[in-house]
Amino acid sequence: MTPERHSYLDAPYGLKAWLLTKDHKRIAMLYLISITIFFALGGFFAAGIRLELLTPKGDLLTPDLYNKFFSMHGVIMVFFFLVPSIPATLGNFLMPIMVGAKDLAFPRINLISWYLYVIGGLIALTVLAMGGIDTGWTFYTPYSTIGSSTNVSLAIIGVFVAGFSSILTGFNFIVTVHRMRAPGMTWFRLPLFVWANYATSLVMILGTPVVAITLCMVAAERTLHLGIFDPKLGGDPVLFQHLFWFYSHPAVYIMILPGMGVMSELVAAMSRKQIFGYSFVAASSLAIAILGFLVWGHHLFVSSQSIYAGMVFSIITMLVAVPSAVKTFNWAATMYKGSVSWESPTYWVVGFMGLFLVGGLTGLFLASMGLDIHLHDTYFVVAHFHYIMVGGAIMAYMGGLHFWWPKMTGKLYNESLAKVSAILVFVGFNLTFGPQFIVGYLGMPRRYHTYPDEFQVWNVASTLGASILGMGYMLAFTYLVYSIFKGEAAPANPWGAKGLEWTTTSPPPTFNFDVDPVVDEPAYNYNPTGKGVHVG
Amino acid sequence: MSAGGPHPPTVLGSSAHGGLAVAGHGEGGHHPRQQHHFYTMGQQLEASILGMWVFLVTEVMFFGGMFMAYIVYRTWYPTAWAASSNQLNVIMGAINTGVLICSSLTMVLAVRSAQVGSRAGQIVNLILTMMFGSTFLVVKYFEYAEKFHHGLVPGPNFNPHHVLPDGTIEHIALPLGSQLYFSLYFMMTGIHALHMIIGIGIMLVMLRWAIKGRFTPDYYNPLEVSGLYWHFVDIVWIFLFPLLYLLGYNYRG
Amino acid sequence: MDLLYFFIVAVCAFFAVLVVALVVFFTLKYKRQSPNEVGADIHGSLALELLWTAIPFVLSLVMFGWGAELFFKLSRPPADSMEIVVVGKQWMWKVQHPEGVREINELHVPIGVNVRISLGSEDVIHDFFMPAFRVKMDAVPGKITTLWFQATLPGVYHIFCSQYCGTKHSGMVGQVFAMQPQDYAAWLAGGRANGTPVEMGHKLFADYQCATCHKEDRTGRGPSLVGVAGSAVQLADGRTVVADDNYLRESIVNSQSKVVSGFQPIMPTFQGQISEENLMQLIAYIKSLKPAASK
Amino acid sequence: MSTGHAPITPVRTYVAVFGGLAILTTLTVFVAHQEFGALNTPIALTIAVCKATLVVWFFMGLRYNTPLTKVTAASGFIWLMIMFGIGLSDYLTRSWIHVPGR
Repeated sequence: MTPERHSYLDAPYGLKAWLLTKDHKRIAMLYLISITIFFALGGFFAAGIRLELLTPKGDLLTPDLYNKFFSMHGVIMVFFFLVPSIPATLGNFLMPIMVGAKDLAFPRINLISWYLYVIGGLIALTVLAMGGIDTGWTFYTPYSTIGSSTNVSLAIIGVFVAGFSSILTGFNFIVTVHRMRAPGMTWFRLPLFVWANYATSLVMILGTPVVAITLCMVAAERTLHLGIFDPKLGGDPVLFQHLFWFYSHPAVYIMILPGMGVMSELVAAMSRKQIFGYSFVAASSLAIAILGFLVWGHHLFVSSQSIYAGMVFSIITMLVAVPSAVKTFNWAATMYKGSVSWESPTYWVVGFMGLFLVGGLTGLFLASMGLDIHLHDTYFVVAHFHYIMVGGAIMAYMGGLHFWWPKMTGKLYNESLAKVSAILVFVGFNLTFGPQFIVGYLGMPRRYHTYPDEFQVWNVASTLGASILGMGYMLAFTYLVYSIFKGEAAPANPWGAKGLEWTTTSPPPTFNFDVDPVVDEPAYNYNPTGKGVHVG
Repeated sequence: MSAGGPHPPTVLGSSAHGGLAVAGHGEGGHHPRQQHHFYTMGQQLEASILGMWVFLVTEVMFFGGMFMAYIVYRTWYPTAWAASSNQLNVIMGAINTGVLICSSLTMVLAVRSAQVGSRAGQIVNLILTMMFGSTFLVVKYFEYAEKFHHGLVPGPNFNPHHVLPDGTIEHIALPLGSQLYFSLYFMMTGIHALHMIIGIGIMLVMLRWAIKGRFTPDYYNPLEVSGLYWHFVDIVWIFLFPLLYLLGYNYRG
Repeated sequence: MDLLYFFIVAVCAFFAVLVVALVVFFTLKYKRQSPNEVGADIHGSLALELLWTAIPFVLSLVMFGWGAELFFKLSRPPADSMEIVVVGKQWMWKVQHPEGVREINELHVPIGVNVRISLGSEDVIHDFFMPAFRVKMDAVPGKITTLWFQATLPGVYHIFCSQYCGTKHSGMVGQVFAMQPQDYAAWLAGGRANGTPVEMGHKLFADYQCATCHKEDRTGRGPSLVGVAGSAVQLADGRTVVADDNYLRESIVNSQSKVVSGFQPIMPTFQGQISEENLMQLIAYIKSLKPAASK
Repeated sequence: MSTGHAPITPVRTYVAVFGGLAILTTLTVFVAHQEFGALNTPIALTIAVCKATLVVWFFMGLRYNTPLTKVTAASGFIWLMIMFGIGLSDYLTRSWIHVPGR
């Protein structure tokens, strides 16, 4: 790097230049900082829950406090960490670069989306300061409307505002992918991360408004005494569940789809090989996004929903397994005859594959209606979605962060510590959530503050695992932050990877490229001389 | 799926802006309103129009949640729905429908004025649009006041009644489910009215820019995009009017 | 049910092991040997893609079919079930046996008998969960829900509330006592019964003066209720509905909604005036009204 | 059009569309007072859809937009139908199995 070059990081300095920036890369960094804060906060609540569950008696937290702990853990982790995690940080940073644009289509709206996120976050923190909420992150009526005496309405406003931040991100991505691609960047030359984020954005713009209005109705019921879900007025609490899960099930795909996109990038780059079955992986992202909209009723199998509707939801849920399986097989096949490097991102990749597999496959148990009657709302469900959300989405997020860290900050982190951290997270994670499958199958319901003695041994294992998991994350945080100040400068392409983001400097200049890029080859063209086996 | 990539200057429909199309960033010859990260004016326009439509899809789903509740409860409580609907003031609803259609016409004429470069046309039509919008809200205010007066607001004070000319109070028995109807009525029309208020705010900004002469036949994207939003709000009302006001007259079964 | 569980465990374990083994094998076998090495130029294989689309598809359909069949079985209580009424209330379960014995947070059942539980809720959504019998069902305010099970081994088993319902959600637990039929009979005899649900429903029927209109001899202003439960009812608007528990419940609390053909909508609504428990007793009474001929 | 804007529509087209909308509004109020049995609501909805189509097609200029924008506009409608359709698959089939709450 020649000294007079200006990267986006040191273009104009100063707090004002950062807070009023319209540069997607700076906004990504702002997001990175803010979601890290919320992740830490959510983690704190998780620690509280695990400590309480160390013993069968409720001796650490009062029941009310425990209920607030898991509610705030859920609200913060879902709405303020997982939903924005990959799209708003890695996606914001990489999407324009990957399609060869100077910025997202609407830079100002991108900045507004971050501010909305911050406002929503501040409201959530206010709720926290005022005592938190105790409805669970699902806000089920009528408990959330007539049962709870906490600040549910304010929390809903916070979630609502944050929801708009995610709508704006999604809408920016969609327009960018359609309208901002560089010359020669055809749809089938797009990196798979872009495909995955595009699919995610569809879910964001089609699903989020529904949960927004649903939560509005709950807030109106609490504050204005309108009674849309009130059984006393003849309303149906199950309707709330329908509308809530219409977003909140697809929201799961908002979290995992970008993670799958990251995996596709990492698998190809770490094996230096064209991804196996590019078009199938790309299409499976869209298939998951679309099918994901048709399955919400599998959360309602025991809610007095019609069993015929249950059948429809069950069979479509089973079908979602197919594109997910296609992706997994393709990743594995990509490594076949590759040149697999054992640098730190690979550790996260392998970890992701194992955990995502378990998480995805256990979904089949829950999708199978007869079994779900037993497993519904037990720790089995808790373990299942943590395997997807934490084992899948966060592993991918960490992997992506490690992979693109040199590009984003221009610094290299400590490789061996990164490997240690990945192993700690993997082991800790399995120890935390593996036992929960068993304790769930034995019948321990979720959201329980006290539990029968026979479940204790599994809970102790789980808490032990959680502490290892926590250490893994803290270690990663430490050396990543350390690298910003003391890390070695990163070369433009430390991994020898393909993709437009590796053709520009690390960190990139303000407008991403010095010369407007023109694309003339497919994605992941690692072996341009070979004849290739072009099938599928 | 791929409706043509954004490759300047050929693919963007009929778009490339003369010879400026492929000029790199920082060189002279840009249209003054072209933002730095777009290659061409055409790309910028396409992006903002697509953006607004994507946003409107979001809005459709936003209102869709309430329509879902409407459908479910209407199938559950058809009699309550018809009886409650008959409590609404159809004349006010019809007037408001007309007012909104007028505002849509003036809105589209404002955009057209920009296309033909008439600043006076933009200003007059924007002011008319806002006037119609405000009329809608005023009528809505009287309608809401009437509902409060007749005890039709859901909640502990729900007590439907009429005050007869001689001052006596005539109570109306509405079946179970009526409170759901009125909850949805206030929710739907309230959120619609909120959109109207936001729309009038946007129109104020547009008026300011029109007075400044910011819109030319080459560049009027904000005006066009705001117009899309305004028409969408109109469309929502087009559905609310028959579904809320008119359903009660001939209910059978 | 556990058989299905182990079937899915086996399928899942197979695929998990397969993919993990492949990944580990590939990462080790094709470990990068030199810094500039690149992978082989393989782009994909249509045959493989179709294969691994088709196999999960077929397997998932098998799981669906099996699960759905089980679900249907668990959804239809056998006709010979004994009916126990359970009402959830923050934070306890109130139970009433057909013989009238009441208990709280405890449920005594005879083994070898199909037990059908009619669930109601006084306040928020609860969920009646008996892990040992692999059944659970939400108790939703405003309607009646059903589950059934059969205990096969005597013993004491857990009852949990598994739908989050507020502060003492984790205290809303109880125990099922599965007993030999003779022990159950002895227990019933020792219980303090102050009236069976049918008797209490009969009393409520009198207290609310339902019989003023709903006369048994079909001369009242309301339809006779003898034999109505379970029969098809022609409504004033031309539709026909089957008078199940939720129809009877709705006709009490929201009497105007589904008026029987030939009658005026004059019955007052009882929304919010009768507790969920009393409603269930009224329904039990109405269901006990059988035409003389069939007795 | 050098900037990619839609061609300029004559004022009389817009006024004609406005006239159409006004007539349809009158019509919908009129038919609501007639007795069509179960058909009243479908008729009202058909008229509303016609009006919305007029607004979308002419006032919002969808007719001059790219196919992509048309697909986007349609997708909002399609997704709404998905939500209604699958949601109602529960509500309309609840009573099929004559077991309360199943």
